[in-house]
Amino acid sequence: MSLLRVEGLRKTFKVKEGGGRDRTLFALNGVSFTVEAGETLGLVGESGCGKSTTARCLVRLLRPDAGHIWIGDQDIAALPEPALRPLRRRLQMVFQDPSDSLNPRLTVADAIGEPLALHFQLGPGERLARIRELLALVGLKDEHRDRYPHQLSIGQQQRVGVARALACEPELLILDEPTSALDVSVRGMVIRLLEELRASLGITYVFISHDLSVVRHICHRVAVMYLGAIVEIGPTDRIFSSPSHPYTEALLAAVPVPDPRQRRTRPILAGEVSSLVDLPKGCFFFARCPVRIDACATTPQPLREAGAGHEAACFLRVPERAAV
Amino acid sequence: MAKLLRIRDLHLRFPTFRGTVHALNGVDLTLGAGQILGLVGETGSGKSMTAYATVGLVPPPGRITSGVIEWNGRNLLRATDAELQRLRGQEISMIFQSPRTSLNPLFSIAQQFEIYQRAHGQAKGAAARAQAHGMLERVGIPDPRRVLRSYPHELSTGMCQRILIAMALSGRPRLLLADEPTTGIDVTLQAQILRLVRELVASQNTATLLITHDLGVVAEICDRVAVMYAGRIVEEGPVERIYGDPRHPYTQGLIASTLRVDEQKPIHIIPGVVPNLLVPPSACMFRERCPIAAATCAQLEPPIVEVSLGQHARCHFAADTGAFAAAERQRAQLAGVRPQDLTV
Amino acid sequence: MRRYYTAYLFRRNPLSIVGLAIVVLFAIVAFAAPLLITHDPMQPISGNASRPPSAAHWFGTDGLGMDIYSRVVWAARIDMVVAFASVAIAILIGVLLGALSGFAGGMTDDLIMRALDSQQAFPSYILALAIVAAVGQSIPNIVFVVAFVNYPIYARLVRAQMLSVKESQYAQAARVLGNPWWRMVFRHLVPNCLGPIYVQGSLNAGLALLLAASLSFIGLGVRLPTPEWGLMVSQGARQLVFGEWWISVFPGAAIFLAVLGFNLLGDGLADIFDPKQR
Amino acid sequence: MRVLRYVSKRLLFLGPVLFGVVTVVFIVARMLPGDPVHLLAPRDADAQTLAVIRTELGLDKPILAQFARYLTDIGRGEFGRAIHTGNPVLVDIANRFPATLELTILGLSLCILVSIPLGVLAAVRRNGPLDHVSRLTSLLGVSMPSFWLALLLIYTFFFHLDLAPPPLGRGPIGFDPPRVTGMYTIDTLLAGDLAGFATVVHYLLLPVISLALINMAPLTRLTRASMIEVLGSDYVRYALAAGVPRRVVQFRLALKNALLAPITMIGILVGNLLGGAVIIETIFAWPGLGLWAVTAATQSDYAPVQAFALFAATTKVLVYLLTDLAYFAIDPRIRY
Repeated sequence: MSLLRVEGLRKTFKVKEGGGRDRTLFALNGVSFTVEAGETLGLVGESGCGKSTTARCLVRLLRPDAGHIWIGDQDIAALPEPALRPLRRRLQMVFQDPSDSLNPRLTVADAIGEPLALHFQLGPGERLARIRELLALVGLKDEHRDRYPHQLSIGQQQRVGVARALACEPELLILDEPTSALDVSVRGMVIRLLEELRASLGITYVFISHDLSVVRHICHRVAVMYLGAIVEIGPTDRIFSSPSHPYTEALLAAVPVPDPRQRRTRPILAGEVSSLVDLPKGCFFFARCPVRIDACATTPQPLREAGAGHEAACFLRVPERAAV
Repeated sequence: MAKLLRIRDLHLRFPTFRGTVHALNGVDLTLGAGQILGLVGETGSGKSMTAYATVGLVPPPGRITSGVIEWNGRNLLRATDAELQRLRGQEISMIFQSPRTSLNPLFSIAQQFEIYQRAHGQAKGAAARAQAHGMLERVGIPDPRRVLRSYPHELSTGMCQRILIAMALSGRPRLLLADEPTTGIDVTLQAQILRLVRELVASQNTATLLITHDLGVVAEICDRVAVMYAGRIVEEGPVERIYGDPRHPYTQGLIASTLRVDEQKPIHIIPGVVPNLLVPPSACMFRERCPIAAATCAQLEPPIVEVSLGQHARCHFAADTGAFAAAERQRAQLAGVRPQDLTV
Repeated sequence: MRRYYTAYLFRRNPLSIVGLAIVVLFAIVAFAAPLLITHDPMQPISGNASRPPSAAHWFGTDGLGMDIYSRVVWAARIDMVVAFASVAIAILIGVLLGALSGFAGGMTDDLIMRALDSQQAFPSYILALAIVAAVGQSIPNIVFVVAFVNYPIYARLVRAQMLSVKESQYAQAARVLGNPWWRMVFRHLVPNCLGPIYVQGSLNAGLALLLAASLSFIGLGVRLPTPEWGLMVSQGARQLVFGEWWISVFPGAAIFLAVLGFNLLGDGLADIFDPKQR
Repeated sequence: MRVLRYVSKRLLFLGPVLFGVVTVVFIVARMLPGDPVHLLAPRDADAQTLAVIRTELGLDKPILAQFARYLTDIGRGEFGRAIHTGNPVLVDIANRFPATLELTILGLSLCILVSIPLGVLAAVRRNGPLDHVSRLTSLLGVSMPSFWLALLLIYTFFFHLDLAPPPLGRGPIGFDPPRVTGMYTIDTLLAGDLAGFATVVHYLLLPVISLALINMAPLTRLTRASMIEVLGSDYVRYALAAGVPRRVVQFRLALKNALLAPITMIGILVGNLLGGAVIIETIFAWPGLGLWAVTAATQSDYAPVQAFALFAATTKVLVYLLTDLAYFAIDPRIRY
């Protein structure tokens, strides 16, 4: 059985508009995917595609309007907070902005010690030993224990954030843009650390990022999102070398490559992401799609199997096969 | 090629309550007409300050302590505020990172356009409106008439950046300073903006200084690249040379640690942290993180060495291929080290 | 940490240290008042009314023949206590209400905010005047009224902070870690909402003092013969037209200095909590 | 019509706030410790009179019934009688409001005329001599008790320099211009009485200056801070980099943005005018609403105090509405 199974996740937000009208923003429109133990799934897409909303639903910072989030055999999508609390240990999150993700009034030891106090019955000696162990695990020294977040470098802050999540001994770690606030040299360090921890602890990641090069580096499988839906999902190599959905293709083509010899003449995707308020009737990508035909405007596009473990939501590129 | 802009030994300091921050520590930079130069470096390396210094807009309490900024043979550091102001917008224009906040929220786009046009004694009235309309069309804005009537909050980020580019280029400047113009913008939009900038500057033969931390962006549109570290340019040259054969250990580290979307490779780490610019290290600023640092590096300021035609590096060993083999070996070793064991 | 703040404060804004010194000085005067006075502050000396400053009466005597210096010193007890106590009460009510409003949101928030709107629709002097006129003029009543007029400021501040702190990543992290709501509120949210409260508290102590003194000045505060600065100024107001300046100038100067002290201190604290100012 | 929609929406908000205001007044009068009869009856009334007044005012009924009655009274414009003047409250308010209005309008106008330019210039020439002087005086100004400042002015300009009249109201005894608006400046001018106008201005001098000075410090400080913030914004940086002359940037582009915060503050100052007038009117024996309310309050004459509080709160709420409209006119982001 999969470690995490997400089915038909939907989430809307009310936005206040002038004149007393409230409008509905359709942030997630039926997101489904599974994550197997030990693998890393990447969620990619541009701003407003719903990747962060998905993350927030997974750790139940948000309550989805509809759908299921199976963690093992437990559906946490609609659990009330008290029932959810003991389960939170199994599913942790690392946040985007290291300096904002640590309570400025707690020392490193307090921050890492908090989940230990919440979820484990430890004596003071045991707890200290565990804190030391965690610090060493993420490459911080014992002397960092009594520091406050503002006394740490940004890289060190992110390590504390990781250690705090690991203190719960989670089965699944959601990484929400963990490297996008970091400079190149610090970013490399954090990515290496995450890889190392995955190897040594056998932990499962959901890695959310808009940075496709990082995703290619660290993920086993990738899901590409657009307007609150997954448009393509599959093994990383497959997605990056032969994408099936025109959006994935365009997205990959848009990422600049640090090699002047490859200066491109690739086509550039025109237009901007459409509004989440008036969702298109047919294919979500219709307005910007370079290969669209008239039928796309009215035909909704569900994911179709495009190969082993590879699905894409485009009936032009992925013809229906007899046996699915 | 005629040099349009020549910055020599520029020093910039920020007195703060904790001490003086040595933001720029001898920047040397040249830019020829029509060239696109990428200025790359990490946060706090002094990229933006170099651009601000060029147009005389260093935010207070920053102060240029020494150096020369030569524009067409004239030293801008001696120019009066009025002279600089005439220069800005007409000969040198600038665009910034956050397009939405760079436009005044209380004025319509047409009003803002008009203020800029008037500042440069350009056309007035109907002619001015026609010109604004034309510029907006040129930067690929559909329905310019509606956009001119709009206020910034009614427009998307991409639209705002196009408008800023249109304004910046409407005076046909000879130099465009672009300070992280696509940072924080989605990749598909970034691709549009970069292409737009490249086409426009090519058609007007505008020299461009593109400030970014993204080596991919530089490779995409720049002719030359300058790498900054701790308030100094450590290496500079044609993009093909720098990406193909970087000779400063920092440039090498930077390129090695940049991940690519088109291939999978082991990730490299530059150990250590950037120096504290309140007390900048003497001699070579990079030596504490450098895989090939030797005793000299702590004693002597590294000279600028021309390592190949038009490629300069500020390193004692820039011309020493033997040293580079050693650096290469060290990088290979680092790849096997657990990240926990590296100093942070 | 504390020591670091003080040093930092001093370097950034030396005037705030002056403010701190003034506030401490007034606190000392209030505590040591019995040792500092030269005459009984509430005992008229017969045949000695309205004398200008002299060796015997440093600040002169008032229209009833009481020693102004001793009264100014003694009044520090009442004025400082009113200022501190009313601010403390206002902060307590304000923080609790603001935190509740910001944390709970929804109907609770709406209800509390509308109540505050209604209360703040009154100019504060007028609300204070109306309440004092209704409940009577005792010192505890004055403290309560001043606190009641000021608490909405804190409530709004804390609520606004709460709304932003609630959105911070560390608050979200705390929830994901499995903190129950009370631990969220008291360990992660409220402590991080208090920064602006220190600033406002210091500035507001000055305002509270001014309000209390003003109430006494218009005859709706402390009653004679209790020494209180505002009341003393009003005692001298009529005599001023005849050139008897000392009766109102000295107590007025005391108010001015004390309020200045609170304001300077508040400015310095504001610098610490908002370094982009100045 | 977006403006109409906006206004009607704001007016809708007004209802609940005004209801709240009335409730607050009611609670203060009826539910605080103490018997409200004592507040609303003459001080020397005997037990029998008190009982009569109690039934007359319905104070023996349940609290909700009292509240309903209170609301209908207000609806019919019945606010009771001011014991210390013997007039119905509304009559007193109508008589005295012009005096207060004249004083406060002039005081505030003077304040705005000085503070806004001062704050803007201080910010533009930041750390210059003007900035230092204005910052120091503002700092001293916010700490100054208003009544003390007024007294010092009287002492200097009346007692010593003899430049101002004594603090005894709006004119010499017996001075009474023909009443049209009730505002003496306007009434004397309408009557063509220039000498009278001069007298009026003379008597207005110190109260107006006191009122202006009190409000100047916070307004100057806010204007300066707001302008400094705007001058450091991205759009100002962009305009400068685009070659717009510094002067144009400061006074055409930045000023509008910098004035948003002071407008709010002016709204607050205007809204609190009646509150500020209380002190100044007491000192200058100014026969306006503030003095009337203070006299009533010190004599336990509660009906005028209640009415005054209601009146002040209503004015403040209406002024805030005007502030909102000013914002609406300036800031396109608010339009709907």
